[in-house]
Amino acid sequence: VEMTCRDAINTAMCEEIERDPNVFLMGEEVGQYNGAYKVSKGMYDKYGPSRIWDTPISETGFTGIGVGAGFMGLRPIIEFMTWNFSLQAIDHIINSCAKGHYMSAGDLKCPIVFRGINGVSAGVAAQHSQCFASWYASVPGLKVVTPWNIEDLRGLLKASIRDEDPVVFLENEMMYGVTMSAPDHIMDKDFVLPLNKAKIEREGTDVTITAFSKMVGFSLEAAEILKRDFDISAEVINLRVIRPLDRNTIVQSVKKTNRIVSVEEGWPQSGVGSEIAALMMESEAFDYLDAPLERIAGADVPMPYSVSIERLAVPQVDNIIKGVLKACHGKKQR
Amino acid sequence: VEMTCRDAINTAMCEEIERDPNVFLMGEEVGQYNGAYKVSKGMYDKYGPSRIWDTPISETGFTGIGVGAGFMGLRPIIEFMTWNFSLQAIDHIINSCAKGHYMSAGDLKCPIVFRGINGVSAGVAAQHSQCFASWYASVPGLKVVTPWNIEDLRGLLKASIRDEDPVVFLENEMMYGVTMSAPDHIMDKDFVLPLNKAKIEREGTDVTITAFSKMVGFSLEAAEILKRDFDISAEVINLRVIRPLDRNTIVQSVKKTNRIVSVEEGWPQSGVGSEIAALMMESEAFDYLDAPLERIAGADVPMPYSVSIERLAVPQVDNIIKGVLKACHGKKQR
Amino acid sequence: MPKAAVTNKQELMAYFTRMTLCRRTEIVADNLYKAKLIRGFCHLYDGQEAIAEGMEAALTYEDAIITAYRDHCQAICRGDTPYRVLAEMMQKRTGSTAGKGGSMHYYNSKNNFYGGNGIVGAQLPVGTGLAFALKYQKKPNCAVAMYGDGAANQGQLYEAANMAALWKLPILYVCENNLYGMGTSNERASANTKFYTRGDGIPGFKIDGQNVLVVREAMKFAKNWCVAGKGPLFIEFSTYRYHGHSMSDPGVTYRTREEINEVRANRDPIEIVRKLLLENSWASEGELKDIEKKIRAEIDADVEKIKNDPEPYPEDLYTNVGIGKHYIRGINHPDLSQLEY
Amino acid sequence: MPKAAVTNKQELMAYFTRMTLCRRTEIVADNLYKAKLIRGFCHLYDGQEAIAEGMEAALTYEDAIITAYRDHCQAICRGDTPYRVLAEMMQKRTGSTAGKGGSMHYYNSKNNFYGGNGIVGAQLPVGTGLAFALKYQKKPNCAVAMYGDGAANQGQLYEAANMAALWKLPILYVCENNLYGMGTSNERASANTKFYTRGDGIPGFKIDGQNVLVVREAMKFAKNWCVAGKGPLFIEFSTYRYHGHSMSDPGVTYRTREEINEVRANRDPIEIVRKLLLENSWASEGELKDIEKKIRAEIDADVEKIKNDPEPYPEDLYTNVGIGKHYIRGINHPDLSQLEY
Ligand SMILES: Cc1ncc(C[n+]2csc(CCOP(=O)(O)OP(=O)(O)O)c2C)c(N)n1
Ligand SMILES: Cc1ncc(C[n+]2csc(CCOP(=O)(O)OP(=O)(O)O)c2C)c(N)n1
Ligand SMILES: [Mg+2]
Ligand SMILES: [Mg+2]
Repeated sequence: VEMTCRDAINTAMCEEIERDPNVFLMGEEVGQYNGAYKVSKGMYDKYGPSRIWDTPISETGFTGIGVGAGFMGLRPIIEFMTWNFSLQAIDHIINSCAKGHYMSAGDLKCPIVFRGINGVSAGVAAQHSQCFASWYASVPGLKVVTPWNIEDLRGLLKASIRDEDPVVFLENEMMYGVTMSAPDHIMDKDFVLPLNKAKIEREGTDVTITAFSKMVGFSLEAAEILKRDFDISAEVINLRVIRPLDRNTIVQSVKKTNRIVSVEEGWPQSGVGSEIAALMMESEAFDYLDAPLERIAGADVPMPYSVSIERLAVPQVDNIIKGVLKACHGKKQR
Repeated sequence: VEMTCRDAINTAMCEEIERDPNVFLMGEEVGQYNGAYKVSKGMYDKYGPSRIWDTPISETGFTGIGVGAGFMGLRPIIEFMTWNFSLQAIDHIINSCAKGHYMSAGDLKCPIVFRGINGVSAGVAAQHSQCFASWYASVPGLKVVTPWNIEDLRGLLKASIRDEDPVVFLENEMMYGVTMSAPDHIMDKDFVLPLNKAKIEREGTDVTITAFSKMVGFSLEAAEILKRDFDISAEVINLRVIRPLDRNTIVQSVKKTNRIVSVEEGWPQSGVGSEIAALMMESEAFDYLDAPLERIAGADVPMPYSVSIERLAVPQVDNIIKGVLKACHGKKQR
Repeated sequence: MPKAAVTNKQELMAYFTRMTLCRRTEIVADNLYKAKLIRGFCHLYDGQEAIAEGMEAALTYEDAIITAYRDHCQAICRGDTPYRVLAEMMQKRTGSTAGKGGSMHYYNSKNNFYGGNGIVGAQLPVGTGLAFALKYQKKPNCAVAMYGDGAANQGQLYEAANMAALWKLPILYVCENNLYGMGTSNERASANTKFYTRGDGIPGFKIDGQNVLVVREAMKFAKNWCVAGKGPLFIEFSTYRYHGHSMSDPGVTYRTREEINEVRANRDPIEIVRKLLLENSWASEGELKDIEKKIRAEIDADVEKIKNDPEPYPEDLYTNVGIGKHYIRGINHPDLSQLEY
Repeated sequence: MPKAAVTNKQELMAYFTRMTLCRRTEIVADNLYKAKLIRGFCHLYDGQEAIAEGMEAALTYEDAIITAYRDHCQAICRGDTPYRVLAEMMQKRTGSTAGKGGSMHYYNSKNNFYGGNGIVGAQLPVGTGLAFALKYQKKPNCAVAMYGDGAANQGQLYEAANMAALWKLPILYVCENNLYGMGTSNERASANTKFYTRGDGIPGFKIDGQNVLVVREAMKFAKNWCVAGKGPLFIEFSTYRYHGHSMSDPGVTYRTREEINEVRANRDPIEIVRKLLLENSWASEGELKDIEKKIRAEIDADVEKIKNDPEPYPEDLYTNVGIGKHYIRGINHPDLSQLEY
């Protein structure tokens, strides 16, 4: 079948809601309005108000409610219209939820999923474009999932809903409308992906590119061009999960390629790319590196509105190519 | 004179309040109670309720109020009893404040200081021990200051209050009671330090240690022992400001020492140390590195209460020594 | 509370003109959005113009205003021009925030307008801070923080209002109740839909927000209240937005076309003024039509001119991050970075 | 609301015993803190015992409770033992949360006790979520979210309460008004100090929190209200904390010793029960003294035993971070890390 990323999320949620009576969806406009971005289209009609909960614009309140419901054994899916609004509720995600299992020495459990749009959309400017991957991924007690395509969305979201730990699930608005063909196995009602494994989306020998979310697609595009125009064979790793990070897959790849470029949309300082730089320092990969890691990240500015400069603030395929060429410059023989 | 770090903060605030009628202090218990940690002791009596504002326990509210007051030209000092509670107000710090100057193309200005206790105290467990340095330092539009001793506290706090940009000022409770001797010049009413410069607290030739806040003292202790017991000469850099990071001082030091250890109390993933790892990758320092960067950071767990394991979750002098020895292992000649 | 208002031809003509300017700006924005010259979010204010205009009629630029993302007309009423407002939406360097802020972020600190805020409810504590500053500076003025019926369920409103009451800050919490927050009606979001009563003891009133004179008189009364040191007030204006919430919302799935038409026919803020002008023979139908035509032509000309305005320059990306200058990393380091230290 | 309560010897003896257990635990904690065997924050509940105990007398463990950091006695009344509670404070592996949570973090999900929350106000939305789950699961029970007079100024209370009212959740917002939040008195923090009226239309009442029978009857009434599907209630108990806020607060700079003594003399929750027992000849002074002595001896013995209990083991640092296992980085990598993938 063919389906959009939007529908991949929708079907994953529907199947889990049908499978387990404890799963419910809560958030602003998720019900009668069918979702601000139509991700939950049809769900209110299908499952009714006992499973699909429209909330007031009260992020602190409904996030806390989700956490409490999770403690009592329900499996809430809490939607943030965008993750920017999670800033109002972040205390509950971190202090009420992530730390709960530890503080209670294992007594409290909160099998909750927080999901919604993360990072850069189109023309929505400074307050609606922030990437929260590295922040949440720094917090012990959380899992942080960054799906790219429909395989990821279905497999990782279903896994997240079934997971016993709280999961931060970061979607990308720009992908919602993208249609992809879905092989049969990913449409299986029990198709789940592990929450601790990256995926090598493209094998290569000359350089490793790590990326997550929309940037995986850009990296694959860049890899094609690098092959065609520069005969550089890039291995593209879709990180899929930022916490726990699949360090092993990255390190093994670098041991093969000896070069690495990290790509992310978010701000550079202490971002996901910085952590991968630290990983290079802390693993045997260091001895295999023939060039320093190249970091491609969003420009270190609040997001501007006008497309003419917005484009310059967010990594494009060109930026990735440029980074790879720099990493591969003067390839020396081992 | 001799003074505690607590008094360094107190005198810095008093002097600025006396100097500029637009400066005021606002927060929970800062006034009539003399501060939850007695940092603002005597200020309410001296300056009265028009300059020292006791608030209800409403972080979101009073942080937003501070931001609005800053937009109108006042110079608020907003105290968080601890930075953990800034999670309730973080939306205002990031979205209302940090991004304001950019979104308004320079029209809005907010010369505000947010200050309070950051990171690990003693035995206050998971919800009261988080380090926020790397999070805030990832945000364009903010300056993030991490003072260590009384020189830093006076010079950096006074500079922060006088600065035109919003400043996040991260104090350490464990230092409050520490007494130090204050050379005359730092007691000058106009003693200010630049908000973009690190300080080399100890010169050395074999390895660079970067640290901030309380960890500067631990690093200096470690450096003494390393010299005495291992004849290793460590250069200790007090980062002082995490955003904008004084990259140049770090890089120049590493060009001399060829080895680097980063020390921080906070969680490792995408922390300050990761950014320094990325800096090593992105600067000429890479070519001078004789060993990978060693990262010393808080253990990747919520803070436990009992001292027996709390101690194992926060870097101690021993951990720094261990990291340095690893970085210096098998020193090769250039 | 006043029971009547005195007005004259000059005033009403000014209201009519500016509200028409506002209305036309929104209609043009709608078209430009459909023509893909405007992107992202775009929240139109048509239907609610009497509030922005009536407020200004009672206040001066020494009084401070802050609102949410539905802010084009507040910007215009606070002294910005349709040209700059539309140029901003059209992503131009000549826009009010030089193409950086976009539709949700207009400011004018000179005239004490503080945005333009994309985070629902955030403007309420910040607005309370404006009032705090006015009081601190001992100015005989008030601050106005505007919010929607949906935003009324943000807890931060109650935190800020409590401090405003404790400290007797000169702040007016102005709720523009247009019956819906996005697709959610008042009663689906709020257990208490009498928004003016939600100040936990702070006095408040509800009043028509479609008649500019009613708004003006209410705001005069309210400003005086504040300046007299009586502290905050909650004001609820009943109003209506004609368009959907933002451009992706057709605005007809959660309310009926009849409901919209009913307001258009009987409670349109511009038509109310037109009627007053005609009834009092202060203007003829033709004169008013001419004003409308003139405004339409002016804005159309503006748009044509804006189309040729420059977009932000690449180096604009790196300006206004902070006031102090420092190194700013670009996407690729160091080639795309601004290397100023 | 009931106007009278029926009780008997057995009940009152049980209340007397458990409140004495609570009181003694707090007094011992105070001493242990001074002896530096307890560290960090330590918020004592003495003076307020009738609320924790009276609530339990009206509820079952099928009802859910959540409170803030002043939680030792709630933990005990919900089924934990002074031994485990003190062992926790004394940093022992035998403590209620194995030395991980400390004084602010007791839990007992089996008995539906959800902490123990160090962030002022956070327990209110979370507690509303407990009520949500009860309703979702169609259980004939209620949830209780306890908070202080200071916490009443957290906006999140009003967000949660609005949803509770909209959805008719079985939640009781129980304000323990002990007159101060840290060093700030009611009227310095709250423009409206009638906390029971602050539910924006949600019904509420204020009642004595020092008499365990009054608390019990109020809670019985309230639980029935919830279970009948009438939605949330705001309950304000007037009470008093004898100690300072936490251990660093002597508790006498912002209130007078007379005020404290006056409550101790006339409104002490344990003395009220003692008096009832004596007046009704259900117990003699000697019997009650014996109970107190016995409890004192038991807890003293507990403490001696706890002193020899093990501290958490180094490897405990890495357990219970999450339910799924993964690599956990220690201070130094890799030597101190837990390398399980
Ligand atoms: C904190 C936050 N949550 C959600 C949103 C998304 N959002 C933008 S506007 C809006 C509806 C607001 O309705 P209302 O306050 O009634 O104002 P109106 O749009 O009717 O003017 C929502 C949910 C946001 N911008 N910020
Ligand atoms: C969000 C947040 N802000 C501030 C604090 C610090 N703090 C802890 S308890 C407290 C006072 C609370 O008073 P109240 O709610 O009356 O409860 P009581 O201590 O009297 O039981 C404060 C300010 C905190 N823990 N969390
Ligand atoms: Mg509305
Ligand atoms: Mg209290």
